[in-house]
Amino acid sequence: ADDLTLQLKWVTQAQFGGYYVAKDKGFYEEEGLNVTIKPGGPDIAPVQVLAGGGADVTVEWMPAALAAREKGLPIVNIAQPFKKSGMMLTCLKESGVADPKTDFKGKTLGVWFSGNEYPFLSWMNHLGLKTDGSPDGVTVLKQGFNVDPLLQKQAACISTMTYNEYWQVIDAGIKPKELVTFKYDDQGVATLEDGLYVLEEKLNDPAMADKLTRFVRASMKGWKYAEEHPAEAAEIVLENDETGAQTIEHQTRMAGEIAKLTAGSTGALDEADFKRTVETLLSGGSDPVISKAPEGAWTHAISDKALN
Amino acid sequence: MKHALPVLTVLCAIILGWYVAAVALNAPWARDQAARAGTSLTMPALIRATMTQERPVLPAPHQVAKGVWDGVAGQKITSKRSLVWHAGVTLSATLAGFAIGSLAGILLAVGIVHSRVMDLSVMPWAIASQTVPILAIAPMVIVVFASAGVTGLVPKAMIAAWLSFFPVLVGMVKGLRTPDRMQMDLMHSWNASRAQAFWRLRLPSAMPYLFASLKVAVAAALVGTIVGELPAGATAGLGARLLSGSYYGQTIQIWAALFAAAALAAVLVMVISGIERVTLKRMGLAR
Amino acid sequence: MTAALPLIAVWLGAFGLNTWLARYRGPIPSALVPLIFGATILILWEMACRSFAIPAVILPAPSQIWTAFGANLPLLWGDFVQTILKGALSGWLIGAAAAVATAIAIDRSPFLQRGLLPIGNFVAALPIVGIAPILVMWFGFDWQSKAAVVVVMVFFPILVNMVAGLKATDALARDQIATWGASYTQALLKLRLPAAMPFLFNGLKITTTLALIGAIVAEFFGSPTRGMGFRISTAVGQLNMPLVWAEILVAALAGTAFYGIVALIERRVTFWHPSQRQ
Amino acid sequence: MSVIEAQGVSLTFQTADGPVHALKDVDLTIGKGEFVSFIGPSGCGKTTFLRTIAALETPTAGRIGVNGLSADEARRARAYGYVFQAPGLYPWRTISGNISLPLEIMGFSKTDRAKRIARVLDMVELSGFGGKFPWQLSGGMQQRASIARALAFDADILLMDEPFGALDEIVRDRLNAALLELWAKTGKTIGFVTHSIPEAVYLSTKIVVMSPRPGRITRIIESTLPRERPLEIRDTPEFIRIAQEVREGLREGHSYD
Amino acid sequence: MSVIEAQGVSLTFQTADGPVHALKDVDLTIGKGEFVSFIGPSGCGKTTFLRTIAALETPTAGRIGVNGLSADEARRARAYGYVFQAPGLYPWRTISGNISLPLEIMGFSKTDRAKRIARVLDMVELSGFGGKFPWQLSGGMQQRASIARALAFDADILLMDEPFGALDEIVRDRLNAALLELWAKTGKTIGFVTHSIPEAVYLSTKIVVMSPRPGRITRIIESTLPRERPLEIRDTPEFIRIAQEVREGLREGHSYD
Ligand SMILES: Nc1ncnc2c1ncn2[C@@H]1O[C@H](COP(=O)(O)OP(=O)(O)OP(=O)(O)O)[C@@H](O)[C@H]1O
Ligand SMILES: Nc1ncnc2c1ncn2[C@@H]1O[C@H](COP(=O)(O)OP(=O)(O)OP(=O)(O)O)[C@@H](O)[C@H]1O
Ligand SMILES: Cc1ncc(C[n+]2csc(CCO)c2C)c(N)n1
Ligand SMILES: [Mg+2]
Ligand SMILES: [Mg+2]
Repeated sequence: ADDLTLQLKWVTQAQFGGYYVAKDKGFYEEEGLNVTIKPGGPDIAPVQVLAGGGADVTVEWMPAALAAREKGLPIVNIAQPFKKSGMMLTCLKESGVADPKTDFKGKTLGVWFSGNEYPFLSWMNHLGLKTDGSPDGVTVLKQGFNVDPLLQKQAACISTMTYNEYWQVIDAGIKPKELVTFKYDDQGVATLEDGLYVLEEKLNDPAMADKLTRFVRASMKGWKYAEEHPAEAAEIVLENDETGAQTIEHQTRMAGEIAKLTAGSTGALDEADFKRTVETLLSGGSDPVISKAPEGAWTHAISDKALN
Repeated sequence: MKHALPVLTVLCAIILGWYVAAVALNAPWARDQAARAGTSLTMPALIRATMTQERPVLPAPHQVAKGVWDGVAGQKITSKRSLVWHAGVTLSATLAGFAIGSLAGILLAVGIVHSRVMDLSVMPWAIASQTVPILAIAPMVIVVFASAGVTGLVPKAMIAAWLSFFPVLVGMVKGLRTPDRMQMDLMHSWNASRAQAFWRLRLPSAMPYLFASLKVAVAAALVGTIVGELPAGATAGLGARLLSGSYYGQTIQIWAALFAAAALAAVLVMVISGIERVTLKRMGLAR
Repeated sequence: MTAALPLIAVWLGAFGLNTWLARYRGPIPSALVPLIFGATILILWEMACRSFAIPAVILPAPSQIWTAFGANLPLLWGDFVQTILKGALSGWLIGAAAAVATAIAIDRSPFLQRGLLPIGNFVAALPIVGIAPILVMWFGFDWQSKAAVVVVMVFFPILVNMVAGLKATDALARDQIATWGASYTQALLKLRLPAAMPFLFNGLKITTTLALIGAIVAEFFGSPTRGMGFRISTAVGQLNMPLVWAEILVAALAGTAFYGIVALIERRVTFWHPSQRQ
Repeated sequence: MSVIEAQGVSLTFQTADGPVHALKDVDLTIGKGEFVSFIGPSGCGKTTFLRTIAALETPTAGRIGVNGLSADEARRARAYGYVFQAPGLYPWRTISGNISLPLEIMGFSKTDRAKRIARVLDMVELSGFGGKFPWQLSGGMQQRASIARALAFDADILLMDEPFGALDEIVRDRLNAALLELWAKTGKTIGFVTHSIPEAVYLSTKIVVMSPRPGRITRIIESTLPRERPLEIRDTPEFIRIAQEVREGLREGHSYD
Repeated sequence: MSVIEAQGVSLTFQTADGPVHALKDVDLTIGKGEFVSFIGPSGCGKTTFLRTIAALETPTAGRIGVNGLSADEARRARAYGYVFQAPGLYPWRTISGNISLPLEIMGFSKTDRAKRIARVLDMVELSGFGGKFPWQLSGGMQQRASIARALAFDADILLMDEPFGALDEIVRDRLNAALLELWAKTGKTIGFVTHSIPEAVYLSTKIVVMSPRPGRITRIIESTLPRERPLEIRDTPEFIRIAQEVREGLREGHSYD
C-alpha cells in the first residue's frame, strides 16, 4: 500500500470525523493507501508542517492557506469537504449586544489568532470598526483555548464554532436564550474552512497525483458515511483520541453539527465560494490578509478524477 | 516521623485556605446562575453550590482529589484515560531530556572553566539561547525533526534538554570555580594536570552547587517536555492532557493533570535530594 | 555534502582566530571573542539557508530577520514594553522577593522548614503551561497575569538556592557570631545573608531567562493584541517567520542584557567570593 | 569569687569509627580576675574545653556555671570575647569592618566604634591595614586582626585559643606585655591556650596541664609569681622552677602515646 | 652547587588602596642540601617569597632559577613539597585520602601509596587517625596531617611555611628531630619559615632575616653549628651566640614600625 500522511488542523475530534471513518472503515485500504493521521494543536501551523515535509496533505482554513501562498509557499486546494463556515461570535445577552452594526463599539471581543483572525478582521472592516483598541472601535482579546473569557465576563463576545465552543458555553450552564450569536455565514463574511491542501510541486508527479486522487475519493466516502452515521463517527473518533479527554456526548453532538457543514459538498471546490472568500479577505482594511487575488490557488484536477 | 506532623499541619492549613478560596472564587458564578434562574441563595446553599460545579474557577480540593483518583486508580494503567499512562509518557521524555541537558551543561561548564575561548564566547550565547521562547520555537523544532523523520520522544526530549542545560551550566561554572586559592595552589605545587585538578578538587567542591542546579534542572526538563507535548499534536502525555482539559474547559481535569505533573516533579526532586544526601555524606561534606 | 565544506571551513577559520585572540588579556579580546563567535554562527546560518535553499517559512536567514527587525521597530518596542518591562520584570522582582522572604521565614522555624519545603517543592513544581491558563483566568488578559506566571516560575529556583545559601556558612563563622551573643536577626543580617549571596545570585541569574520565557509563553494563553508572545503566535499563523525571529532577537537581546546586569550586580556584591577573585 | 565552674564535664564525639572522648570528668574553678593557661599535647581537648565554656559545645555529662548562670545564658549575655585558633575573618568585610561587626551587634554607637577600632588596631600593630580585605593580609596579620576583634568590645571573660601562635618572638613579647597590661587594668578573667611553656608561665596565675585520650586535666599549677611582671622575670629561678614543673606535667601527658 | 637562585626579585600586589611591595630586590642563593630558615615580623613577605620560589606567584621583576630551570619548569617537574601556613586539607577526603592525593596525582601504585601513608602518619604521630575527616581533628593534628602530605612523595625541595606553629614544645622537639633526621638521610634542600628563633637556629645551615615595608632580606646568617645536632646543642655558647645575632636582626626589622 502507498503511504500518505495527513496533518490535521486541530486535535482529534469529530471535526475530522470523515478521515477517521475512512481509515477505520477501511476505505483508504480499499484504495491501496496506508494513511497516517497526525493531530494538530494550538501552535501547529499545518502549512509549516507541509513545507517541512512532515505531511503530504493538510487540513487548513482557506485564509491561512492563501496567506501562506502569498508568503511564497505554493500550496494548492485539491478538495473542499466543508461547504459552510461554522464560525460565529457568541455574546452574552446581558452585555447588551443585539445588532452588530451598532452595538459592538467599545466592547471587548475574544478572537482566535494564529491565522484564524482574518475573517474577524474583514468583518470589523465591513462594519467600519477599528480593532486597535481606539475608543470608537472594539477591544480585541487574543482568546485562549477555551470559552473562559465569556464565562468570566472578561469579554462581551467570543469566537465559537457552531459544532464545538458554542456547546461548551451551553454545557457550562448558560441557557441558549441568554446568548446572542452571529454566524459569519449570515453576516456575508464567511470564508472556506477545512479544505485539503498540498504543495504545488506534488501535483506534477503523476504517481503522487494518483495517490491524492485515491485519497480524496476515500476521504469523501468517509465524510458521506460520517454525515449519515454521526453517532458511529463519534465513536470512531473517540477510539482514535489518544488524550482520553473527549466525551462521547460532546463528540456525538459535534458530529451532528459537522454534518450540517459538510452537507452539500461533493468534495470539489465551488468556485463561487472561493471568489467570495477572496473578496472577503481582500477587503481586510488597512492591513488586508492578501494584497491581490491569488492565481492557481486551487485545482479541480484531483477532485474531478476522484469524484467522477 | 519528625516530618509527618509539620507536613500535615502545613497541608491542613493549605487545604483550609484552598476551600476558602474556592468558595470565594466560585461564588460569583453560583450567584449568577441563581440570578439567571431568578432565585437567590442562602449562605449554606451558596457554599454547597461552590463545591460541586462542573467547571469551577477553582475546583475544591476534594474535586481535584477525585479527579486524580479517577485518573490513577479508576482506569487500567494502559488506558488512554489513565493519568499513570500519561505520566509515564511524560516521564520518559523528561528523563531523556534531563540526561542530555545536564550532561551538556556539565560538559559546557567544564569547557568554560578550562578554556578562555569558551569562557568568553559560550556564556553570552548560552544566555541568549535561553531567552528564545521555547513555546514559540517548539512547533518549529517538532516540524524540523518531523521533516527529518524523527517523531515521538526525541523532539520533546530535545526541548526538555534545551531548558535544563542552563541551570546546570550556571551552577557548575560557579561550583567549579569555588576552590579557594590555597587549594588550587596545592594542586599547582604538585603539578597536577588539569584533569587531575578537575577530578580531585574542582568536581568535589562543585558538588553542592551541582545538586542545587540539578534539582532546578529536572523541574525545568519536566516543563520542557510538557511544553513539547502541547504542539506535538496533543497525542499523549501530561501536557496533552493539560491542553485538552484546557481546550474543553474541564478545570478539574487540568488540575488533576497539574497535580500529577507536580507530583512527578516532586518525586524527581526528591530522588535527586536523596542522591545528594548520600553523596555528600559519603564525601564527608554533610555533617 | 560538498555544500557543507565551505561551512566547515568558515567554522574552523573563526575557531582558530578566537583561540589566537583568547591568548591576549584585556577588554578588547574579551569583547571580540564572543562577537566573533556570534558572527560565525550568523554567517554559518546565512550560508546554510542559502546553500541548502531552506524555505523561509521553516527558517529565515539572518539577513531577512534583520530586515524585519529594522522595519518593525515601533511594533517591537511596544511588545517589549508590554512583555518584558511590565510582565517579566515586575514578576521577577515580586517572585524573587517572595522567595527570599520565604527562605528566611522557613529558615527560622525548623517546623515550617520540615513542613513547608516538601510541599513547597511540590506546589512550585506545578508546570507553568498548566498554571498559565488558570492564572490568565484569575488575573485577566493583561500583563498582570503574565507577571503572576513569572512569579510562580522564578520562585522555586530562587528558593532552593537561597535555602542552600542560608545553610552555607562555615562552622567557625557561626561559632564566632554565637560568642558575641548575636540575636537571630543580627546573625542573619551580618553573617548568613552575606554568605548566602553567591547562592542567591546563582538563582537570580538562572531565573532572568526563565522570567522572559514565562512572560512570553503566558501570552499564548490569552493576551491583549500586543506583546511578544502574542506577536509570535500570530506571526506564525501568517507564516511571517522573519517577524517571529525578530521578536526572538528582541527576547535574546533583552535576556542577555538582563542577565548581564544581574551578573554585574553579583560582581559588586560578592566580590569577595573566590569565583569572583580570579 | 569564682567566675567559671566546671564540674565533672565530659564530652564524647560520635564519629563513624567509634566515639572520641575529647573531655572526661573535668573539674575546674576559675576565680574572678584570674589568668588561666591551658597547655597540653595537640588533640588533648584544650579547644574543646574552651568551646564548652563558651557554650559552643554541650557537654555530654557534667555542668558549667558562669557567674551563677549557665554557659549558654552567659553567652547570650555577651560575657565572652573569644579568639579562635584560626582567624575566621569574614571575607566580605574589611579588617575594620570585621572588628566593627561585634560592636554593631552589641549596639555601640558609630563614633564609639571608630574609636575602639582605632585603639585595638593600634594595639595589635595593624594601624593602616583597616581598609584591607582579609585575603590581602599575611597569616599572622589575620590572626592579629582576629585578636583585635575579640578585644574591641571589652567582654568580662576573654577566651583565647593559641592567639599568638603565628607571631614572631618580638611581636609576641610585645603583645604579651600589652595583654598583661590590659588584664591588670581591667581585671578581666582570661582563659588562654598556648603551646609555649614560657608564655604560659609568664602570663598566668594558674596553669592547667591537660593530657589526651581521654582528654583530662592532669595538673593544676598555681603560679607564685607576683602580678606585676616585667619581661626580665623570665630569668628568675622562681620562673624557671614553675616552667620545669609544667614541662614535667606535659611530658607525663605525652608518655601515654 | 646552587639549587635555588633568586636575583633581584620584586613583587608588588596591586590593591584597591594602592600597591603593596611584598618583596623588593631580593637576592638569595641556596645550595644543594642546605636547610634555610626564613624569619621576620609578620607581613614581611616570607610566605610571598616561598610562594615565588614554588612558582605560585610570578615576580614583577627579577628571576628565580631552580637547578638551571625556571621556577615554573621546576614546579612542573614536581620538584617541590609545599606545606602551607594553614592546613588546607580537603574536607571531602579523610586524612589518609588527603595524604594519598598527591601520590595519586603523581601516579604511585596503590600498595606504594598505602606504605607511604602509613610511614608519614607515623612520623607526624597521627597513626590511627587516617580514617578521620579533617574537621574531626584538632588544629595541631590538621597541621601535622598537612606536613605528612608534603613529605609523602619525597620531593627534592621541601618548602614549609610555619609547619610547627600550632604544636606544643614537646611534639615540636620530636618533629624537629625527625625533620633533621630526614634531611640528613635524604639530603633534601629545605626552605623553612618559622617565628621561633631557637627553632631556626637549631635546624638551619643558613638563616635569612627579613624585614617589612618593603619586604626584603636584611641579614643572612650562616650557621657554624655542625650538621649533627643533638637537642643539647641548644645550650652551647655557639648556639646562644647565633640566636642572639638573629634576635638583633629581627629587632632591626621591627624598629621600622
Ligand atoms: N593577595 C594579596 N593581595 C594583596 N596584598 C597581599 C596579598 N598577599 C599578601 N599581601 C601583602 O603582602 C605582604 C607580605 O605578605 P606575606 O603573606 O608574604 O607575609 P608573611 O611574611 O608570610 O607574614 P606572616 O608571618 O604573618 O605569615 C603583606 O603586607 C600582605 O598584606
Ligand atoms: N567535631 C569533632 N568530631 C569528632 N572529633 C572531634 C571533633 N572536634 C574535635 N574532635 C576530637 O577531639 C579531640 C580533642 O580536640 P581539640 O580540638 O579539643 O584538641 P586541642 O587540644 O585543641 O588540640 P590542638 O592543640 O591541636 O588544637 C581530638 O582527638 C579531636 O580529634
Ligand atoms: C488558540 C486557538 N487558536 C485557534 C483556534 C481556532 N481553531 C482551530 S481549529 C478550530 C476548530 C474548532 O474545533 C478552531 C476553532 C482555537 N480554538 N484556539
Ligand atoms: Mg585546638
Ligand atoms: Mg606567612
